[in-house]
Amino acid sequence: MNIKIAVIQFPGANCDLDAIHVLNNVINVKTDLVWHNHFKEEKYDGVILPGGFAFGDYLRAGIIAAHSPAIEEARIMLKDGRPVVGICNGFQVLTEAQFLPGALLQNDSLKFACKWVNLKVENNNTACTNKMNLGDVLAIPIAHGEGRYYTDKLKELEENNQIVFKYSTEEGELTEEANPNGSLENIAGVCNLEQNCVGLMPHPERASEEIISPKGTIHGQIFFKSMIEFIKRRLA
Amino acid sequence: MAPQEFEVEITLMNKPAAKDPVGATIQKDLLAKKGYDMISNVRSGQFLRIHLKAEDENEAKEIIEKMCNDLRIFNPVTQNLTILKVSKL
Amino acid sequence: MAPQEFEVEITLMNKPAAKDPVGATIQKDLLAKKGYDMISNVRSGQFLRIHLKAEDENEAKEIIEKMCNDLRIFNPVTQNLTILKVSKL
Amino acid sequence: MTKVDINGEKADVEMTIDEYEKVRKLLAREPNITELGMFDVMWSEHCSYKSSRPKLRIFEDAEANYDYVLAGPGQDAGVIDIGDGYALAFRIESHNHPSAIEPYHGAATGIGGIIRDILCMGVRPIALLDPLRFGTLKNNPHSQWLFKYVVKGIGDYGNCTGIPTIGGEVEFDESFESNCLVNVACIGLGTIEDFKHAPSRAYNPGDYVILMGGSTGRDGIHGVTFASRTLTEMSEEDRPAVQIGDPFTKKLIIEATLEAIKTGFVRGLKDLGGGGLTCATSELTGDGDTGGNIDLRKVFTREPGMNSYEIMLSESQERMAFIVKPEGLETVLDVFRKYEMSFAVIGRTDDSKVLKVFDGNNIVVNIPAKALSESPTFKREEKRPSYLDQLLSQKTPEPTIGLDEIIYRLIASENICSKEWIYRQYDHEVGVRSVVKCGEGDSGVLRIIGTNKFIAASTGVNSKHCFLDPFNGVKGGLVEECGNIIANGTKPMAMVNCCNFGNPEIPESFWYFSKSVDGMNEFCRTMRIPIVGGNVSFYNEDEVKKTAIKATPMIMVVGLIEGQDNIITLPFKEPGNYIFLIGETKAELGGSEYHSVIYGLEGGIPPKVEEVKIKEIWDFLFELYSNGMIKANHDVNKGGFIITIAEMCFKNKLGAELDLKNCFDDHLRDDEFLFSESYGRFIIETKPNDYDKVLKLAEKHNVNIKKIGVLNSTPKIIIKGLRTKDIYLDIQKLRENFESTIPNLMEI
Ligand SMILES: Nc1ncnc2c1ncn2[C@@H]1O[C@H](COP(=O)(O)OP(=O)(O)O)[C@@H](O)[C@H]1O
Ligand SMILES: [Mg+2]
Repeated sequence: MNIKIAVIQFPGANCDLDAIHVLNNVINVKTDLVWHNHFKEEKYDGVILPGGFAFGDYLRAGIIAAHSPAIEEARIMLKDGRPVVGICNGFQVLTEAQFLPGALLQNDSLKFACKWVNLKVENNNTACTNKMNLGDVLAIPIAHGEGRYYTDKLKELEENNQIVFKYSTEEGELTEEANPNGSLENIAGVCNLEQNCVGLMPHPERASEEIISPKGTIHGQIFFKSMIEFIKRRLA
Repeated sequence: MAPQEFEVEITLMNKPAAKDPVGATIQKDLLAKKGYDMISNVRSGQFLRIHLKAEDENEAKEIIEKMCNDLRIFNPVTQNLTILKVSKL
Repeated sequence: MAPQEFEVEITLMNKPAAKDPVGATIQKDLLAKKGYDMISNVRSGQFLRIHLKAEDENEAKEIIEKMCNDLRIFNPVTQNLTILKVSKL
Repeated sequence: MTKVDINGEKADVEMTIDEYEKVRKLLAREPNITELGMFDVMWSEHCSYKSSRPKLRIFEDAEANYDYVLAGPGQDAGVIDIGDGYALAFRIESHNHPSAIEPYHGAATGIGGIIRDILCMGVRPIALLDPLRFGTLKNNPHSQWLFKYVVKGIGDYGNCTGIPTIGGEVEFDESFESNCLVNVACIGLGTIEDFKHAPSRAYNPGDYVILMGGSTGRDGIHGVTFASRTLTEMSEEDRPAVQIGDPFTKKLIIEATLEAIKTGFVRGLKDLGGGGLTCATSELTGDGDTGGNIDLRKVFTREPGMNSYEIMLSESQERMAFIVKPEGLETVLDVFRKYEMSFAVIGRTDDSKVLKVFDGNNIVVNIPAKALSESPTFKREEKRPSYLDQLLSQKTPEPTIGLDEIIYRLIASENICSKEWIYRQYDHEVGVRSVVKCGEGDSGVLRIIGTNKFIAASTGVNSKHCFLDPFNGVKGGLVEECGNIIANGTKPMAMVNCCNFGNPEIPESFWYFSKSVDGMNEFCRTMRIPIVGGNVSFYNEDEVKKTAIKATPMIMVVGLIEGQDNIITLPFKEPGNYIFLIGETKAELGGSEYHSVIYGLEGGIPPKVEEVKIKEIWDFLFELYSNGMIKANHDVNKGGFIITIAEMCFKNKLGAELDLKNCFDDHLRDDEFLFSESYGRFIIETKPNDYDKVLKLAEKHNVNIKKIGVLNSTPKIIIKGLRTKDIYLDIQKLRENFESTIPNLMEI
């Protein structure tokens, strides 16, 4: 199977090359870096909106990028069930584009936070978690200033199983101390109803190689491998 | 009539449920500083001052309203948008 | 006279001669691209709405100005503080 | 300030009458206002190094003396060849004065500036470092304000541009209260080809000159003359000299520039920093031995009605000048169009050796291209401050509180405590290169993806030591920064420095500069470390107290290592392993944290540096490394070696039992031994069965080494064998003290 993935390069994206590196060299799946105005969906089996500061995050993180032509292309992919994945800034873009519910607000601390956190898997059916187990705890770093998840439809999300990751302790407890930004219910990542669109604030691409992982874990790989698995199942 | 230049001022503020950490922090700082107990509440928001050409004030206001809704200048999940003022320059 | 309750609205904006990358980007990369080319300029700033007790409007203003300086909420080197409105509640 | 009269027009310039006469001689006529402004800026201290240049000449020519140095001092950044076809560029700069009055934007644009310096070497910026100085934080809202917003400014700019801040340093000391120091360093990585494609010279006549990036505004006119004066001399009008940073535009400039270089059509590149278009055009043509025609009407301005003087002197941020081959013009412009960057073709180079600037049809500047770089120099007087003798003779009082209490206080002091509050705000992982991250080791270690190579960088210097003895103090800074990267297993490759001093016109201030340069020079020559760049920031004075800042010759050292297995880390690894103290401890408590925290003393005898001894220790360590005998390593500095040991215990929750009997000289007091800041020492962890081999190798290298203890898994540090009673330290309490200081002061 010739799977091909696109990483969108918005002006101001800065984890684009990191995602490309991990997908091409670690996961070994053919991945292109595509400038946002040049993106054409028909060539790709999945798309990743990477981290960074698209358009400087001016006005509001993700809002200007949500108006990029790349989003209209991604919408076609969303509709026909291909995976559309947003990491950090990409997650912010996906909420602003209303692919995903909720919003990401300034961290409670008012400060940018760069650190390794633990994520508890709350839904292992999505395009990016199908190779995980419910309740698994993943070590993955965050790096954001506007990552406080908020929604006025919490109940709906819970009922529809749209919460994918929650910040937890190493043991999987959902404590306040484990919540790095004040997110509602410790929510770190969500999906759409169809579960082919996933967004999360932490950076799996920074947790996919032993050499840059403080404890030698590579939990980020499972995220991308799940995505490949999802594509394979869809194409099969 | 030739279009004229207008100035519009808008604010974007978080809905109460979405919290306002900036306002809350200022208030906390005030508590720590002595002599500001007359201040009972601080709310923060974003402010935009926009210059545009329009036929008249009404049109100016309509353009801005349409733009704010169309482009989601405010996020309806978390924010309220207020047009403070439309004035001719 | 007993102190009364006032609402003061202020903005903090970069001085006119200084750049405002936020406003410029909103205009260039959002509004202009989406057809809102009647909009010629966008300047962004911070907005604060403060409730406080004071003897009169003047005092209310003075307290707010002092507070913004004291708490270093703004820096006169690069920003202007404007009191948009003082109103009795 | 000098008043000059040009054809009846009066103007105020910074230059002296003698300099003005020199301008007239160079031009063989009166300069016009624009030309005069250009000379004024280019001959300012900041641009011309007129006070420091004569002294800096003593540095050896790194390009000539080290085969791996590709660019040395004088270039926008130092560049070294790290093998496998890769080049590493790095530089450090100050942004002190702007940050002291507008910490957020001052620091942010400092980062913006240093990124540009690296970018214009043709390579991708991959790391930032930020050595900082503030007044003490406790009970000091002003220092807290500066600290908070400097860190935020650096974070916001670095994070947005996607360049990880991999390390830094900070000291808090009263002398920096009104004049804080914000030094910023950047490291860039590219191929040697990339580097060769981007010389800062326009050496070919007929090429296009393109201005790309942000628009030109009235902001920042005279930013450099501003940096060449002390703070209170500034009038209110000078203040908008602080610029607003735009990291988003900078990020696009980085990508557009790197992509433009890849087209092969770029023949020269220069960033617009201090001196703006004046500096860029004159240096490009002057250094390239060409000339050029520039049309100011083409420059895109932010404000209407800007005159030629303003356009030539504006220091608006986020701009780059490109020299492009004629046949590649459209290809390069297409790159800029893709990124939607504004650009203007503002002129062409020629072989006239004259820089001609037009405002439409009017010629407004007509000067020999090299003239602007022919600034006069000053021979400044130097004089050793008379207060030093008294300071150096200060004695260490007898401790009146327990040694345990002293250690608990030291580890909580602002200068020793954890700096996590800072680096959590910096994205230190973007780029997926960070192998040893902030707080995990003595230096930041990055992998070079696609090779088996790693680089390390560390920055800092001890300002208290330099205040007492700049010559040894700066050497100590080099020992420490080299020590930091060596502790991680890497070999020092090159250094850059940023000299922060007071007013050079004051002989005592200039003495500090002069002695620091001497110390740096002597150490680097002896140890064979090339000095590949530097920056000088004078006029750092507290005008109210009429005192200069403590001398701060900031150092950054870059190191290289092959093979992941050769990287050494800081935390102790395993109970049962031995702890060794390497290097000799002397009664060198002058300028120590012990003196300042416990007794409020600034004086005493500061540590000295003996290069021979240092060299022996480094050679010894590398031999231990190559035998795989070191499990953990951390260099000893502020607060002495117990602090070092405590820091090594934290991560893996280990404890240590120390027996110091026979470990120190008879004439040393307990507190002198425990809290001395003698340079060049390390704490290492080894396996018990390597004991004999370690001692044998130490003997071979003539290195002073003592086994001082054993690791265990109880959360205590027990210190026996002192002359006074044993010390029991609770690691949990040490850790709380270490970690809570800055958050407690900053998060009310
Ligand atoms: N201003 C700063 N910016 C970023 N990181 C910093 C800063 N100051 C200190 N650090 C980081 O904190 C850690 C400890 O720093 P420091 O106490 O100076 O170490 P050492 O004593 O080993 O030289 C290092 O990882 C260093 O890079
Ligand atoms: Mg160290």
